[in-house]
Amino acid sequence: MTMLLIGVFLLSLLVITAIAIVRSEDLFSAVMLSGIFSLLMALNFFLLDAADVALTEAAVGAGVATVLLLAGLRLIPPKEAPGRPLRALSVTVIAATALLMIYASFGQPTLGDPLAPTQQHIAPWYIEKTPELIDIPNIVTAVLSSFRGYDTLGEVFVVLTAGIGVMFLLGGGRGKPFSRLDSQAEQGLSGHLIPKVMARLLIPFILLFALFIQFHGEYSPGGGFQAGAIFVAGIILYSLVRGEGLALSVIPPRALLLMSAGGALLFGSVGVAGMLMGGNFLEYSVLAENPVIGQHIGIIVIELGVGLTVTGVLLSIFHAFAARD
Amino acid sequence: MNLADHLPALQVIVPLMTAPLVILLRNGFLAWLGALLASLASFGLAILLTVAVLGAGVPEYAMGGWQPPFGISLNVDGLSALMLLLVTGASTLGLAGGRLSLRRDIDNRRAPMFYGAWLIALAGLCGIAVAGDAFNVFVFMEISSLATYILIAAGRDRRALSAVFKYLIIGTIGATFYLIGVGFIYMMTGTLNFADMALRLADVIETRPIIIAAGFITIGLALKAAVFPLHIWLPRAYTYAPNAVTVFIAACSTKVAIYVLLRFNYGVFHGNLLAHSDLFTVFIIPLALSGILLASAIAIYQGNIKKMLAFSSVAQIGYIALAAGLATHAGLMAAQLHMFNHALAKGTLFLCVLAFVLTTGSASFSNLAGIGRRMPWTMAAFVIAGLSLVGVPGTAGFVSKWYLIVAVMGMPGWGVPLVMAIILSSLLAVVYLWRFVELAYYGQPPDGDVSRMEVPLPLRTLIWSAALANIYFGLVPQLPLALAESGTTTLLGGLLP
Amino acid sequence: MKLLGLFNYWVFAVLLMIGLYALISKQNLVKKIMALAIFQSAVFLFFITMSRVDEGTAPIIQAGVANQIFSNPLPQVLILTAIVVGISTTALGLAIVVRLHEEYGTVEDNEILAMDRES
Amino acid sequence: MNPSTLPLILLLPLVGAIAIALAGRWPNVRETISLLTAVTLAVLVFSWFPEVSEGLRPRFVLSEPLPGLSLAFSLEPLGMMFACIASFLWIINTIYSIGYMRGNNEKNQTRFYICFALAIAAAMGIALADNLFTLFLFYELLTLSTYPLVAHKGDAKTIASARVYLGVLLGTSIGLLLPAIIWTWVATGTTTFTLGGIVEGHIAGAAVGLLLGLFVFGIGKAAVMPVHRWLPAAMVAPTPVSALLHAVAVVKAGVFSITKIIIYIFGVDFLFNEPSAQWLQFAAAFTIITASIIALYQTNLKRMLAYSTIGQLSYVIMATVILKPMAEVGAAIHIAAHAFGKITLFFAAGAIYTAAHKTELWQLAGIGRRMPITMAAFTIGALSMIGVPPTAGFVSKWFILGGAFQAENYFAIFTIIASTVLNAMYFLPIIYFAWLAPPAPGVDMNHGEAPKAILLALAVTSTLTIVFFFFNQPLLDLESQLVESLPL
Repeated sequence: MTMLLIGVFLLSLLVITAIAIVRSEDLFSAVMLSGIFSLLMALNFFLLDAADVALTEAAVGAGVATVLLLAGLRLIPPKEAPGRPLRALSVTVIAATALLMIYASFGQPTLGDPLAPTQQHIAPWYIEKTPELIDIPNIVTAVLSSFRGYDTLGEVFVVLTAGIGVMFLLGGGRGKPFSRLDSQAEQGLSGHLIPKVMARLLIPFILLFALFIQFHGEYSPGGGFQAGAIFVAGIILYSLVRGEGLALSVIPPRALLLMSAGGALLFGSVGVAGMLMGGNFLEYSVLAENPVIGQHIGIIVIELGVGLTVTGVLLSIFHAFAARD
Repeated sequence: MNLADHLPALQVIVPLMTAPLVILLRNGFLAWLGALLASLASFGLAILLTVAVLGAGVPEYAMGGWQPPFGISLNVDGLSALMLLLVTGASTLGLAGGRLSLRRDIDNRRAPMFYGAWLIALAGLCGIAVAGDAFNVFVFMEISSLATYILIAAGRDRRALSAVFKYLIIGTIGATFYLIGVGFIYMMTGTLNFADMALRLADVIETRPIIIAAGFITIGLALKAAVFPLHIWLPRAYTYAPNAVTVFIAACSTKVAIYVLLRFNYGVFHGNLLAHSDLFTVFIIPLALSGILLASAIAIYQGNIKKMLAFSSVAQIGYIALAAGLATHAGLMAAQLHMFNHALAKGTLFLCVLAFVLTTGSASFSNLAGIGRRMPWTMAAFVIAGLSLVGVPGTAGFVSKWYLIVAVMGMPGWGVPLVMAIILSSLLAVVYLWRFVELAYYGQPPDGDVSRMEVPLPLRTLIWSAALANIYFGLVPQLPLALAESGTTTLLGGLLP
Repeated sequence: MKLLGLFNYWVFAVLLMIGLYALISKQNLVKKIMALAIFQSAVFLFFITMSRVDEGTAPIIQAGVANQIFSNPLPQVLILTAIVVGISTTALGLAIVVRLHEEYGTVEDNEILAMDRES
Repeated sequence: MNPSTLPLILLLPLVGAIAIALAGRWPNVRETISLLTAVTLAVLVFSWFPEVSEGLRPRFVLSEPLPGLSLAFSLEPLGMMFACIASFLWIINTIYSIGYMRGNNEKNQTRFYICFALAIAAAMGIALADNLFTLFLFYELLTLSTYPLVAHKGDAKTIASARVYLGVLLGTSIGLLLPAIIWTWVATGTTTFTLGGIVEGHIAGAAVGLLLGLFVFGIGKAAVMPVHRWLPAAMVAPTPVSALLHAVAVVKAGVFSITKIIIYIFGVDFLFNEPSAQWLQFAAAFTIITASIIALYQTNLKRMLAYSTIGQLSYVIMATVILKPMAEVGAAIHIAAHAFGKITLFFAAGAIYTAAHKTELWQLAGIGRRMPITMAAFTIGALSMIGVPPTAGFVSKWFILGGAFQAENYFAIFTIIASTVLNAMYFLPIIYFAWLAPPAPGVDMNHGEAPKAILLALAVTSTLTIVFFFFNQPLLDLESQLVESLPL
């Protein structure tokens, strides 16, 4: 009951934050509010027993998205033009839809109902069979990378596509940023002692944590995607401290592209390997004598692929934005 | 397992896995070549799958070796094969015919990214066509959408950017609506697999969440399919995209959304929601009708050939939606046939436009006056494809229009007014096409120059092959008919007469 | 109690509509992208709400503990994918906005539309 | 002969069109090919004549795109006759075209010959159509292939007229003919032309009249008022094209289609007993009389001839809807008779234009002395239009009137007589002035006869007009088969 009430409180906050985002004319504050919104959302997910999703939402929504928006706002005016009158029609339609959905909600199973159809079909099979078929503790990882590994392959390609798109549109990833290596403006916070020291202390730990999440994903929340996001956070921190150009020279753009494409290829080749060894696409069980070991190998390799692609793409995107003036 | 069993997976994997390789290339030509080869290979795979479907059928493919509904399955039936042929064919046509045009539109440095995105879009569309899982459809829908945004944004006109942003917003809303619908169904059935869903829905028919789900899915996909009046993103996106991209997406991308719509509304809902066919009919037919008539009328007033054809596409989508909305065997046949035939005609038309723009530099009417005398071969192909669009007998367009009219005549009571509307819109199509044809043959070129300036022979050959395909499938439509028949059977599952 | 159990779904509906409203009525393209994020987040909440089960925990098997009740892992997996799709869309959209700003000098939809009409 | 060779009749002009396109750079080669194709086609078509006369009905299905809807060809008396006329007149028209196009230094001659060959292919397709679907296909092809011919000159006025041409013909065919075909198909399950009709037992009452209306007005090429507007509009075309439109292919295809539909889709007996179908003879009569009156008021020669054609076409329709055996034969023969007469008249008009650049009636006074051969031919053509013996026009009118008497249809008899008087009223004065009156003041009379190619064509057609009066038995025998099964 307490948890439920906390949930209600948090959700109300969520709605208020959303309204604030929409109403705020200053885009910088809107971005910050978006970050808060994501954090609240992550908290909610945590309350709803979805640890993996909470971690991801925090890393992506509050972290990556915020930084992205800030990087974007560096290039465009951060003020919204004065508002215009509400459109009565659209408001009516939207309100009606909301009411309809709320009306429909009375036919739905309530929160946490163990008899809901979702809890009766398929999900119990995953929970029951994971120890036997895959033998890793984190069922979410098992479903993500094996039972529905094909979706995850798709997800990697969505990320890769976004990377391609940003690089295509902003022409980043190649050459241009190097010309700005010595520019004063790109020196970041390197003139400030405390952030510099703090960052230097923090960065190794962040990178280490990312690696932990990457390779410990089978046991605890996390996996390639979260690891990539956190890894990128570390690099971005580094670039904030040392200036964009230098951060870029740590990992050259061509390498980033190789990482992005290579990760996706790695994932795919695990699938193809399954085919060559007599199974279906993405069938890890055939990768080793023992099907369970095969699953382990498959999952570790594809998670690595995911991590590589996510890291490569996110860094490319940041550099593409940062290199633009 | 032999290779033939892997065909459904290969159909997606081949273009998908080639894409990362292509973006690593440094040379625009090589990237194009790689993309073309992958696209050709996909086309070959689609043909193999079609042969298999018409033969013994294609067995279900369990991704990762996990049987559905626990794993993701790939299912290929006649309708999927039809879509695959369309998608891979359009992509190959666009790539093969677009070499010169794309070399102008995309600079060499960014070309590998572009062709990578092309392949990803192709893979995404193929992925949708073979998917047997509702969420997997969402993932591949997003893959293809994101990649398509890139392709359109590559247009040289700055308006490509504003067009693509609108498309991105509306496309994302559409996909999210779809996801919500899938969520509601999952909530009530606990499954994501289409076949399993159809089975388990029987227990929860007529519950509020399911009805809401049907609404969200239908509207979301109608947004993606640009069913009138949700089409606002389409004309500008088609107009300002690079010409080769328009050949590709105009022929197939909206049709894939309709494909999913058919899968859901017939494969999943139809047998389960008692009033579904009525609701769906009542919702979709007025929209389709207004699309058929209004979009055709708007097309008459365009001064840019690409925009005119784009509005024509909105009208043609109306035909497909109308046929699908009839909820009869004949209607579904007509819808599928028209998807195929319209793709054929529009692909050819946009390929001709590509050739025009290649030689003259712009797609505006004023610039294209007299083009028929300067490029007689291309223009003749344009006329043939145009006739197919109108539905003149002997062309592919007639076959589907005939089926559509027969299907509509089967509707008690309102068959005749519907036939009138279809015929009226065909006449409007004559008007807007003839406006251009007349200008092309009898208009005065802007600079008064009427010397010959045809596109290179390979491109001309390609254009004519496409144009002749319009005639071939008008006289020998057995292939699309067989596929549509097979698709209709699976869609209706023997539920309707 | 029954009503409170539906509260999550109501918030989902409200958030979705806030997002949709902003998408339609806001002219600033960055704002539209943020609205899109809210819109999509609402769906995340919807799915995750479905996954929870009373007395359950996150679906991670702990050695030595028997008869655990787990929340449903499937919607969580779906939403992990959906979050990634969402951020990818945001990134691409933002890149387009940056290019739009370079070409048009503004990121207000109505101003861009006006300029398009002129040309 | 083997029925599977039937498609050759279509293929030949198509191949000819391609060959003409390839030979476009060498006018002599191009025109030789044109002529050769025309002659070969005529030989091919006539070689089928004996078989069909003997009662054989060769039939060949090329493809069946849709179940019950096939691309099929067959030869029966009506189609045989149409194919013969069109293929034969094409030869003469080609000879004439060569003279005319060279004599007037026309542009884009290659396009002209290509489209001409395509139009003939389409006309052959119409003649050979075994069902409504095939008929419709080639009907549309005929419209499309003649459009560039009509718009040949390419100036603004021509294009506007060509637009009317295309708009009326495509609009009526898609808007009315296609629904009629669909209706027939849905009601009867077939579109195949069958002696005795297919409609009986499927459609009855007022619906028959409506369906007939859809067909008659949907076939705009037959120019029943008010869908006749395209014909005067198409007068902007070069004269050989006018000849093609009026005599060889286009309007003939229109009345041919209507006749064929009445005989083979509705069935003569069925329609005779159906009161709701009677409106058609009033529409035809109205067109005959009105067109003749309008023709009286024309001052331009070609426009006058155009209205004359509109009237003459409705003769055929009138004859068909008398629905008696003799009248049906008359209808068929009138298609041929009018073709010979009208092509002569147009050739003459073209000859006058080429030699003297005269287009208005008042300029023709006294021209008979300068161009005696041309005007002699014109006179024969005009007499045939009126129906004076010994010309072709008399033969068909005789049969039509005979049919009307069989049916005791006094309305039809009155209409035919009235229109004959009107025809005489607008043709005879021209003949009189051309031969006997002095030239009008200010008109240049310093010109001679037209080029030889034109004169040759004129001589042939005018001779034919007369020969047909004496020698028409093979055709009569052929067409009598149409009505053999009917009680006289």
